[in-house]
Amino acid sequence: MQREGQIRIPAGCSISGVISRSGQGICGSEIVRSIATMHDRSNGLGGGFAGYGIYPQYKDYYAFHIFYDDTAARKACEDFLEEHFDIVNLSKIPTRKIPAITSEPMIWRYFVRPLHTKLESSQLDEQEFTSQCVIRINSGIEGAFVFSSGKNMGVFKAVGYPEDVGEFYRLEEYEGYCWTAHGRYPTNTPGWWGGAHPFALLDLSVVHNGEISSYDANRRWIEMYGYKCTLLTDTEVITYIIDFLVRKKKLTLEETASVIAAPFWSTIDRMPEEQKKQLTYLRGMFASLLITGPFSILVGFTGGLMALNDRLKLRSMVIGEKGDRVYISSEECAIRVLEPELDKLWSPKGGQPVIITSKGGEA
Amino acid sequence: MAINFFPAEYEVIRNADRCIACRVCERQCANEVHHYDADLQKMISDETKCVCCHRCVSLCPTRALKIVKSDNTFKENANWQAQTITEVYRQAGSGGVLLSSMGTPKGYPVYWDKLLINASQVTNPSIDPLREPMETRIFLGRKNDQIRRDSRGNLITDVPPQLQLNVPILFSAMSYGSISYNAHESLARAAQALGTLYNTGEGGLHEDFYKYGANTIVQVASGRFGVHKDYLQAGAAIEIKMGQGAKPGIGGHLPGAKIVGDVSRTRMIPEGSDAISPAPHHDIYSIEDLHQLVHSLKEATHYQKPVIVKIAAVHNVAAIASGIARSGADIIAIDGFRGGTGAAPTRIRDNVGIPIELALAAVDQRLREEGIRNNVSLIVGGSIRSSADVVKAICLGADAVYIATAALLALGCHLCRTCQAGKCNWGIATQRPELVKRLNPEIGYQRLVNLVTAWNHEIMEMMGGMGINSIESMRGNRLMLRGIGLTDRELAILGVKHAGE
Amino acid sequence: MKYVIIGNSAAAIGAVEGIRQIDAASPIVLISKEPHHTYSRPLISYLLWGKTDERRMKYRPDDFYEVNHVQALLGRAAASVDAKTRVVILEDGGRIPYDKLLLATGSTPFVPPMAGLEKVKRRHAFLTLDDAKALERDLTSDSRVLIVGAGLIGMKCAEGIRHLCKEMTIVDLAPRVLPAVLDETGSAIVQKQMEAQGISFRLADSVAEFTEDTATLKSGEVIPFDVLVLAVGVRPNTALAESAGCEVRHGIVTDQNQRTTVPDLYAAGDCTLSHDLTSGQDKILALLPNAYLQGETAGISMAGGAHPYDKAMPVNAGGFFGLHIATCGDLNGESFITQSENSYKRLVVRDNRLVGFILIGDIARAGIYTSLVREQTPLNTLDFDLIREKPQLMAFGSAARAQKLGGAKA
Amino acid sequence: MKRIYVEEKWCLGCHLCEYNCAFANSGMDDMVKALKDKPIRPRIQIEEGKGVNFAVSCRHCDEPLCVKACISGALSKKDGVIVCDRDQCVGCYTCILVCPYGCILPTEEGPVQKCELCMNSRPGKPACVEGCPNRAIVYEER
Repeated sequence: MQREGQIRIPAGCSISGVISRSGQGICGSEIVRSIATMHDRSNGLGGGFAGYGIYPQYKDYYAFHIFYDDTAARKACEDFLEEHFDIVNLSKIPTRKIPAITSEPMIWRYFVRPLHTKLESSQLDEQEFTSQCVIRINSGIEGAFVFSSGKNMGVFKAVGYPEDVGEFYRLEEYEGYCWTAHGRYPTNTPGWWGGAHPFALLDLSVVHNGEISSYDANRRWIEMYGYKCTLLTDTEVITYIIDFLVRKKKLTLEETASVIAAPFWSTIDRMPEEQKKQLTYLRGMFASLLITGPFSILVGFTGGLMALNDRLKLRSMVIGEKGDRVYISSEECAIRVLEPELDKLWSPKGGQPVIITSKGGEA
Repeated sequence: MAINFFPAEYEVIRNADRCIACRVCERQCANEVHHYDADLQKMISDETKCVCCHRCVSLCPTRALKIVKSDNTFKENANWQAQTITEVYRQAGSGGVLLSSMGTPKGYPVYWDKLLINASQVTNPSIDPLREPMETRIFLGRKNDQIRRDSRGNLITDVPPQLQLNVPILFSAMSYGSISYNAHESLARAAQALGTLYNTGEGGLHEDFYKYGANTIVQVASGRFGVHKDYLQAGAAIEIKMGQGAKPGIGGHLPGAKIVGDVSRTRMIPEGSDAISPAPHHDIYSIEDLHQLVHSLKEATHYQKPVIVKIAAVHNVAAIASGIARSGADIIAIDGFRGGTGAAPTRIRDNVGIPIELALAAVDQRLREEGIRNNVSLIVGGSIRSSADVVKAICLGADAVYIATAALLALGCHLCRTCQAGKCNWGIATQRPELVKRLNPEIGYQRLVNLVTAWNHEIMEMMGGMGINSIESMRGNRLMLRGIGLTDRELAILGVKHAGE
Repeated sequence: MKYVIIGNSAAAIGAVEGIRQIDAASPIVLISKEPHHTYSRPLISYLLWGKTDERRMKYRPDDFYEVNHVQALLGRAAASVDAKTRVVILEDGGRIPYDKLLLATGSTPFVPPMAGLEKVKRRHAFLTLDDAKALERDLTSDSRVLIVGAGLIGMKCAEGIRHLCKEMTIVDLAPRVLPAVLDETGSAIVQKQMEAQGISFRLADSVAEFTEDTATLKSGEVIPFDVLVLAVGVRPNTALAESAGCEVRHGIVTDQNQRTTVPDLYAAGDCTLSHDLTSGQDKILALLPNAYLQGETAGISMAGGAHPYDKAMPVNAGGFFGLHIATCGDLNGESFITQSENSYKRLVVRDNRLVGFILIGDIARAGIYTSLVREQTPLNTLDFDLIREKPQLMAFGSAARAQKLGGAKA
Repeated sequence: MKRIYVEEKWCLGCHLCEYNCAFANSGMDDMVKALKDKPIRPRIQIEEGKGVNFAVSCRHCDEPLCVKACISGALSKKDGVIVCDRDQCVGCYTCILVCPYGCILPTEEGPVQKCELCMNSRPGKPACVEGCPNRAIVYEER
């Protein structure tokens, strides 16, 4: 059976997220409870979480979470890391043995900072240098896979139901101002851990429910800019597109949303001249980054969360608000389980980005 | 009289029971196949003159006529077929180069027919174009992805010149002269009505058609016929014709018989003189020369108009395209070797060049590998026969397609392949006034609009099936294609998986 | 407003239809001394010939008066008109007041004094339906018919009754038949055609004296006959006009709107004097198309509109035993003649205008010639060689055709 | 009112209108049956010249001289269409003598015939217009 990267695997999913505007800590167990209520939307072949603000003590270092198939892979990878980074801490990620989660790879965590010499000779900024290193490991070192590489954030994922994955990674021991979660329903996969979601690059993480039709158009375009879509998953390409537009092209999240879930021409044509110009420009210049087909995504980044549906809203997504907290999920039940009494419950329109920022991101 | 080596290719079958001797066939046949014999009091025909254009069949009010291929046969074998044999006879008689019209009739593989399109099932929904918006608007031209902002942080939205089209289909170059005034008017009006463009070809632009400028591509070919400043400024875009799929490596040849009146004035050459455009542009012997011509044309038009460079699909087309993409051109048009022509040497038409599908796949992939795919838009032509061909071309990576033969068919062309004779019974490839008037642009333009509108509906249906509701999400989306009966090599070049994978 | 019309033929009907174009409601009274529903007088010869019958020869449908709100007083003759009090006095003493009055009184046969004429019992005019019926009653298969007059009336009469009698002779003072409408060549062709039907002519001759059944000609020849038809000519009926004080010069004098010299009194048809635009002369044009057009103009101006009729000209079409003739206008000018067996064409040109023509045999599309005459089209504005060859719109410029056929505005 | 107009620019002189007219007025259901081996008597006629052809048929004039000149009352205007009651017509041909377009045609049997816009056979769809291959004859308001 071919794994992610060797073949493209359609999947249905559940997603959930919670964020504190003021940056108060939220215990990992909460997001686990939320995603667990949507058990039926997964099939035990993948679950995962992204937590923001979970490594305050190392917030200036890139936290690499890496799967190794074997020690040889680990050796090769650590050599590479030694060569390019100053590693201030490395350890196994603490896990809990449970029957539901088996055949786990070696799961290591490194807090690193690019070596000055390397950084300068590369003539790249720190983030670009780091992301290129991650891509080189993932595409170059057999058996090693960096699945989390951001600062003061971390991705935890595995093959299994999300609630089991949460228990496995002992998420109740983490606290963050923002969490996203993913339960996966792939149609066929041997169950490779790297294939689970969230997918992350640097501090950008994406959980996604859907199956996009524009995949290959998006992939072949984004690969012109140094990205390698090794997993052939929607989430991977969506992450790269957002990274490209936000980090490299410096577009705002709203502008980014108007590229990947662009308004229809019929809508744009009715807009005021200035707005019309801008949106026409963005659609025209980044035409191949328009994402069509169903998707609902939660984009985690330092200091916030963006929720976005495809422009026809072919996937469900609801938002609940209660005081300081905002909950976003595929289903209302996953919100009610955490907060039965909501101030506000609503569904964003297709293509309408919902961006919540948190003081938790401030240094 | 001399020995006749050329038995009639067709037979005119007239149903005596239905023929009312109205003589419409006689009046409508410029080849003088039919005539009424007063003594016999019936219509008779000289089938040696018949080119099977069906004008008579189409206009016969009692459906009394049909044209059939003569079953008169040579002693053929697999190696020496009738066509081959008669060509030898013809050259033995004439001592000349064989001329032909329209696209090659040879049985080369048509890759469009070996590609299958995907549709959504279960895991994501197909989209119903009757109920949901389905977008086919495209922009052709260089895309600058350098985001710039003004002091207030707003995006600076000035872009290199773009062509906005409502449909991914353009009418490709057919010169006034090779086709008639009325054919040109039909194309121009159709382009305007459809929100797309037509192309003057190398014959210049008749003054009556300047008013369609916003929907016109003005071509600059090696002969420079009809090229002047106003001409360059009249169009929405300028196309430098380096080559043509049907006759790569040689220039055009319009017989003097067609250079009459307005045609000669529009081309700016004397009446009756053959219009022979040289094989190369004599100011372009290398890629850097092209770069210079591109920029002189841009200078002449104040950088307001995109420049298209049209090349024939030849063996190293990918490398050539890459060079063009770096030459400042905004759009590359690639013409496959099954493309049509008003007249080409038969051997060249039938043996030179490569299929557009492979050329397109190679070029698109190459430009992406070099990271310069968004320097240019790609228009492909050379036998796009249906909306399915359009969809497949776009999935392979084209931005839009050029159609010409299909457009001519819409105007009534029956592919009789005798354009070079100038006696087109349908008023298309002729300059004889009594024949030209047979094409009423009022009818012609409507039929073109119908054709493209129908294709666009079908394109939207297929897009919807794939779960795509905007055409840019289909461009280069090769996962939406699967090959059938193709070798691994062909699949690799096309960049698609085989059906079942 | 009350309209009164005296007469019930083409001019009168034209007037009714003219009035109704403008005034749909006001009452119209129509007075006719003939008791019949309006019928076409020129058809009486066709009636006897059997080409039509009394039902079909009605000039307008049975409900014509009703539909047009016309009170038709049929079989009642007007005796005089009192223009001061605006009243028509009928022979039966009836008085019909009017606001506007039209005299469409037509004409009556003119019979020159001829010795012994009173001795002839079976003697007929040939103008009205009653004339025709009376004539038919007198005819038997062995009748010998003598027709005095080889003009249109006499000739059409001859055609109409030839099959009803045994012998037929036509006498005319003029040296040829149809002298008023044809030239020598034309007359000869028509005469030949008539003679082929067993009709014999005595031309340039006239009756010196009648007995009951013989006519002695000036030439001395004695022609026995059983039935006599007098078709010498007609005279306009102007008595009423005179009684009303209208100026009458041979015919009633009118302007282009058919107004007589007396206020609110109009005249149209055979009783009036027309201005022939082809000859420039004022003359009686006792022709149905002319009568209708005058009547229509009269009606329109009676109802307060204006539709001047300034295109009066002689126009004759008809056939003699299948030989068709069409003539128009005036024959003074340069002639262009094409002649063949049983077909004759003469175009007459004057001052760069076609002023008249004669067509015998092939009369196809003759109206194109007529319109050149009527519109006085300068011939140098079209291709005269083409138009000479045959009537065709090809002779006009394509701009002119765009107006004629393409609906383009002039 | 809708009338037949002629665009001589587009007339090919193919004469199809004449045949379609003759067929439409033949009362028969098959063109072959109607027209084979017979001289046709269309109510529309093609005039042919050097590089110019056009079809001519009744203009249905606002001031129809033919109707006004008709001595028998056979010609009349009904809803803008000039029609001929061939039963009433005696074939005097006065109408032929006055029609400025030469659009009233004699017949062997006597009574004249003319274009009546196919009002009996196919109202609103004159056969000449429907059958014209080049839209040289149109039926419209102008």
